[in-house]
Amino acid sequence: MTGTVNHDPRLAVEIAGIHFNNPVIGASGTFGYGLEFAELIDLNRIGGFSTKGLSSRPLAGTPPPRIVETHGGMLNAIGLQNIGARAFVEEKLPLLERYDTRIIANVFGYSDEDYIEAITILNDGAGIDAYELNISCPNVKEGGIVIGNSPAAAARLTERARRASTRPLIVKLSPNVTDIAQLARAIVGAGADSLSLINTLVGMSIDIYTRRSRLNYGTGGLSGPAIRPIAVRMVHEVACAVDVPLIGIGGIASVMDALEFIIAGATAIQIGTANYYDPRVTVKVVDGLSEYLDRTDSPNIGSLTGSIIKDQP
Amino acid sequence: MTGTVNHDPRLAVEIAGIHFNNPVIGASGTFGYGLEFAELIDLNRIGGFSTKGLSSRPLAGTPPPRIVETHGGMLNAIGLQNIGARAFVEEKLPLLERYDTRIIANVFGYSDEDYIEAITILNDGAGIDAYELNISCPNVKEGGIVIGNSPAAAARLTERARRASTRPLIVKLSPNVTDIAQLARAIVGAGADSLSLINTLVGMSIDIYTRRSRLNYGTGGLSGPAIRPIAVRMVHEVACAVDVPLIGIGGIASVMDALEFIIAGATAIQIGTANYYDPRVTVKVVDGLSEYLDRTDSPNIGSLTGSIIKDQP
Amino acid sequence: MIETVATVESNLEITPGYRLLTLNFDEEVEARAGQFAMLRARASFEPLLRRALAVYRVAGKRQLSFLYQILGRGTEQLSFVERGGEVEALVPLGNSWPVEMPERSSVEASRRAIVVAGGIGSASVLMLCEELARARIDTQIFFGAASGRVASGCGLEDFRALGLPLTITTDDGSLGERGFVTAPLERHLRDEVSKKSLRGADSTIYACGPWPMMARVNEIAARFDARCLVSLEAPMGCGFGVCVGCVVAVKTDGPLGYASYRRVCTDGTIFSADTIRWEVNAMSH
Amino acid sequence: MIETVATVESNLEITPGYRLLTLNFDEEVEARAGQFAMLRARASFEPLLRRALAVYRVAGKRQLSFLYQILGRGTEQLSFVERGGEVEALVPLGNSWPVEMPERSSVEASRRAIVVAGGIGSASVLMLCEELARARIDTQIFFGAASGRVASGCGLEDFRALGLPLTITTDDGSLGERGFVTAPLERHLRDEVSKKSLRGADSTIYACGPWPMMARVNEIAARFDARCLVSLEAPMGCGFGVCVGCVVAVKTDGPLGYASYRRVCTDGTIFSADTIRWEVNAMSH
Ligand SMILES: Cc1cc2nc3c(=O)[nH]c(=O)nc-3n(C[C@H](O)[C@H](O)[C@H](O)COP(=O)(O)OP(=O)(O)OC[C@H]3O[C@@H](n4cnc5c(N)ncnc54)[C@H](O)[C@@H]3O)c2cc1C
Ligand SMILES: Cc1cc2nc3c(=O)[nH]c(=O)nc-3n(C[C@H](O)[C@H](O)[C@H](O)COP(=O)(O)OP(=O)(O)OC[C@H]3O[C@@H](n4cnc5c(N)ncnc54)[C@H](O)[C@@H]3O)c2cc1C
Ligand SMILES: Cc1cc2nc3c(=O)[nH]c(=O)nc-3n(C[C@H](O)[C@H](O)[C@H](O)COP(=O)(O)O)c2cc1C
Ligand SMILES: Cc1cc2nc3c(=O)[nH]c(=O)nc-3n(C[C@H](O)[C@H](O)[C@H](O)COP(=O)(O)O)c2cc1C
Ligand code: FES
Ligand code: FES
Repeated sequence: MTGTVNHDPRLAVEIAGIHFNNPVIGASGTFGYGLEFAELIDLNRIGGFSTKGLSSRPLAGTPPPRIVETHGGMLNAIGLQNIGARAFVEEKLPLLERYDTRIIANVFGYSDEDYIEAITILNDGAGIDAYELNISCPNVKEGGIVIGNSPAAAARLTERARRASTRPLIVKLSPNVTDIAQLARAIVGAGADSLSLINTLVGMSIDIYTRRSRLNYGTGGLSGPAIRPIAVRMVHEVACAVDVPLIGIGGIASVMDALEFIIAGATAIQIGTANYYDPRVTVKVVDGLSEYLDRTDSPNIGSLTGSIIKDQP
Repeated sequence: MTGTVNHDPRLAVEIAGIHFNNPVIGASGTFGYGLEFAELIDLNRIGGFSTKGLSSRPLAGTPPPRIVETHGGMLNAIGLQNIGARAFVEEKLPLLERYDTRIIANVFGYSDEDYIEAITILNDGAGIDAYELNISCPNVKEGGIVIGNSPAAAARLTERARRASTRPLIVKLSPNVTDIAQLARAIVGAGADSLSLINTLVGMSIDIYTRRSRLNYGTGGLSGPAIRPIAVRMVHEVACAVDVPLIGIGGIASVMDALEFIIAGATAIQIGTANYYDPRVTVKVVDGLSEYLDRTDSPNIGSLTGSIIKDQP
Repeated sequence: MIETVATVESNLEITPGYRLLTLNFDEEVEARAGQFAMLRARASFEPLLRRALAVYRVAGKRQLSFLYQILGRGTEQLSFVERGGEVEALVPLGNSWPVEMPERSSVEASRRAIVVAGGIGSASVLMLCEELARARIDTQIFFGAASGRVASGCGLEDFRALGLPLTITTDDGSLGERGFVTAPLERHLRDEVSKKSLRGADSTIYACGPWPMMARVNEIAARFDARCLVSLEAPMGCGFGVCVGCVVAVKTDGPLGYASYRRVCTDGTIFSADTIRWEVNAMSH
Repeated sequence: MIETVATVESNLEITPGYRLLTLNFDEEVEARAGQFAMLRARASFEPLLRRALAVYRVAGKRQLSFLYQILGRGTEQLSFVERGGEVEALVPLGNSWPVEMPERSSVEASRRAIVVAGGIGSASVLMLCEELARARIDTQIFFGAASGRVASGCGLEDFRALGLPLTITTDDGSLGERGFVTAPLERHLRDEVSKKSLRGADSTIYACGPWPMMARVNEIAARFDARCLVSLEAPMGCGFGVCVGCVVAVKTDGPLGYASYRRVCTDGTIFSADTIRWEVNAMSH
């Protein structure tokens, strides 16, 4: 399949030793298991994608309604419905084999053990390039605290996942914290090879006639262009705090948006919600990056990472 | 002036012993010193307004550019330009005397002492109904940490301000924290009469051609409809955590938006950014609230506060 | 499924608040009765998500029409697009209404179809009715709307033009029988079953409308042992199966597990009514 | 200042990317040369903030025209509004160009005006030129644009129709002199001063255009000791003085303090060029 795509070599990036043809990655939960997009785009043209969050066992998810649109974004409370790590390895991976694109298995659980179990299952899967730990789930064992909001709990989980994993480990940061740089340092200190950020911000929307939340679950995760300025700021903060490659996420819907993250310090970017309303956005951004390099006479995309000019402290 | 306005008695609310003709308040930094709106709306028709943040001494603010629009919102880094507490007392308050609307003096500083000094000056001012502490400024003395992001620092400041103040004290919460309920409990424990929330979320926007932040200051505060779901969620969380009346803020641009906050647990609401692009939005919301009470046969606005129905935990 | 920018042939107001949008595609589109599209006015920045609209009519290999009600931000933005304007489209999506040929071998009881349309749910069944008519299946249409004006907006004239037996109800009694469309449906089934000693099972009920209507149709169908198919609505993030936002709760044998929810967009929109857990409503309104 | 919903009389493309919007108001509006309005297409949800446009022409007590360039989201949304459509408007805003009568008592040196328009900055000075002409002030217009096409978009024909001396420059040389508009301005001042032994101080320069152009005009004016007024641009949150987002840095005697910044919308948009700290640019582009 590779033969059919002429990759722009200036767009290639490396994260934790993995080669990506370009820095454009489909975000977890918005790109299904990749195959859903095969009819819409040439999967060989994007850098990679992150799977829907995989747990050790299949999960039903929360009752509907699960999504509600807001200004510039949407709230979701999918409840992490997924086919389970085993089914992904057995049913999806074989079908993905023929694509030359990086596959990131997004992993989550409700306890450290859950995560380790899912990783252990996924270690068997051929063709997975890296793991991305979604640490924004409430930990049932610790009374519902969100692992990703506590540097100590996140570092502990990172360390255990690092040991269990046979593949590079990306940890995905929760933005619902006071100090994301501190969280990032703790997680990198615990052995993460890369960080991706941001996950969704916790939000709520109320139907003023029923006086109920518009989501069955109550709260949901806010995504889309509305959160982009927060995400860009956080990527910039984390880039100043740690030395591992970053994957920028949050409201990217165009090549200009993607470049904001790269200039702020990201090596690659993920596109989430925009895939829903512009299903070919990923390849449009890939093309747009090449054009930007032409227009600005930049040697390659890597030269832009963290290239922000600061006049002020 | 009161005689000319027929207030809907069902909209009256009380916060810390202060009577508001209705729960619609202009938010600090978006309503100037109130007088700027006198040509646009009848100031007697709104519940009140919160002044631009007042400091002990006049401040120049940051160099331009200071604002940039984002999807569903805007970033600002005004740097708290203001005429100073003394000038407000001497030049603005006398002009505001003739309006029957509540005046909340929004106060800030770069150290606890700064705040106390500003409050002491404002204590002399006739016609101020309450203070609103903006605790989202970096504390220069404590190495730039934001007071409002630390429950301990915020509680300490609240206690000192409480003692210095001759008027009811509203503390305005920063949303840039992991646990807003914990912050709220600490501040209420320290003596706050009411909480208002949320202030802006820290964000950033980069010009991909100059590779500089679009704001001279670097980062800015995100406001507008984009942040509403986050604000509604936080108001709901804080309403579950403390017993003082809450003032809901964040992206309110219509009566439906205002009602979301009230149903989530707010006694009153503040409208910020929407004043810029819809200068008469405050009075439109006042009218809309009366209509909603009619349509839903609700006895008064107070009956809606915190009336959210929860099926899920 | 094609993802393209379609050009507006026309966007006509039928009655206030109801419009017929006709789009020209640069490729051939094969849409079957009951399928839908995800649409968004191209030049608009808000709302972000495309909106699901049933294919109302196929006017040629490259032309489709959509009948829609202006409800909120998305449909309002669509209503502003004029002839020559552009609409982002993903189409065709979802499964389609199954139409079986009557069993001509059986002399006594030829199969019959009952189509129940509630409000703008009508948009999903016009092509179905045409197909049933073409297949010469004995078809009864029950058409309910809030008022006579809304009925027109929901395409009543197009349904009348089919020449099939048509029973109209309106909530306010301004046209046809006053009340819900489920009342004459129930009467009809009762009469049929008693008078002609037909079994309910000889009828297939096709229903599309508001959730409470469809839940009630399901109850009636169950009572008369009639086969019942419903086209469901749900808030849709993507329309092509990736967001898993549009699910409905379905009956499963085992405990609640992965199979407890199905996606309306790709597993439906058409489901056998008896598989749905009607008490778990997919819509928040 | 009125806050109202205006109705679109017309919204005509002058050249691609440039349009003339004419609005009808339900109240009388008194707008002076150099004032502006904050406008937003009514039915659009994005962008949120209104956009500042100079009043280009007053066509009657209740009718104003605006000449604008389609630059980003806001002006694009405006460009979609058609005749009969609605535009939210706050108008008139800001101060206005001061026009003094020539001192006829002085025989030797009557006061003269020089108007410098760069790009769409022209929109702010057409009414000024009309006023200067009406007041029979000796007026020279320097009109710069990127190209001949852009010059048309920026209203060149309207300026030509005034019958005042007009020097045109284009960046690409497709019309008039090639280069920046500041080159002939400088030449003119030099010639005037040398040939007629006039002092620069006898001239008032009125300038509106891109920031670098105005900074350069200020330098030239200073060199020839001419009075110079500029109409500034800044990203505007509100347009009526409350957001304090539109400030420019101004010179103050004391240390940097409260008086270091002034609001373009209410303290300006017209400032004496020598009071501006040009090195602190208000725009990020
Ligand atoms: C498969 C499918 C086919 C459809 N076909 C048609 C059709 O042919 N003609 C037609 O007029 N409508 C159809 N609908 C409904 C249409 O999608 C909604 O009316 C539209 O999404 C509302 O968007 P809005 O922006 O105008 O309203 P919003 O601002 O999104 O919402 C306004 C109100 O509508 C509710 N709403 C939101 N999403 C939906 C939804 N998907 N369905 C129903 N209500 C919703 C909201 O809760 C709110 O109360 C269909 C829906 C589905 C899922
Ligand atoms: C007092 C005043 C009067 C004006 N009069 C006119 C006029 O008569 N005709 C006309 O065409 N334009 C005029 N402008 C400029 C006009 O306001 C901007 O072109 C417009 O705001 C850009 O909005 P947008 O959404 O199209 O672009 P955006 O998407 O907001 O921005 C596109 C680009 O324009 C830049 N930009 C943003 N805001 C402004 C701004 N206020 N001024 C200049 N560039 C900006 C951005 O940095 C970006 O590079 C005036 C501006 C001011 C302040
Ligand atoms: C419907 C939906 C489901 C998601 N599911 C997951 C998930 O399973 N695991 C995960 O790490 N992130 C998940 N996310 C978060 C996205 O990967 C991404 O971090 C977030 O949406 C912000 O990016 P965006 O604004 O581009 O969407 C989900 C997002 C959405 C909208
Ligand atoms: C330009 C601007 C200036 C502001 N200045 C202040 C301020 O001085 N003090 C303060 O407490 N909040 C300030 N705020 C925050 C608002 O009062 C409000 O909390 C925030 O904007 C969220 O509400 P909104 O989305 O309705 O604007 C400012 C907001 C903006 C947009
Ligand atoms: S709408 Fe996204 S899965 Fe159905
Ligand atoms: S634009 Fe808001 S103060 Fe000038």
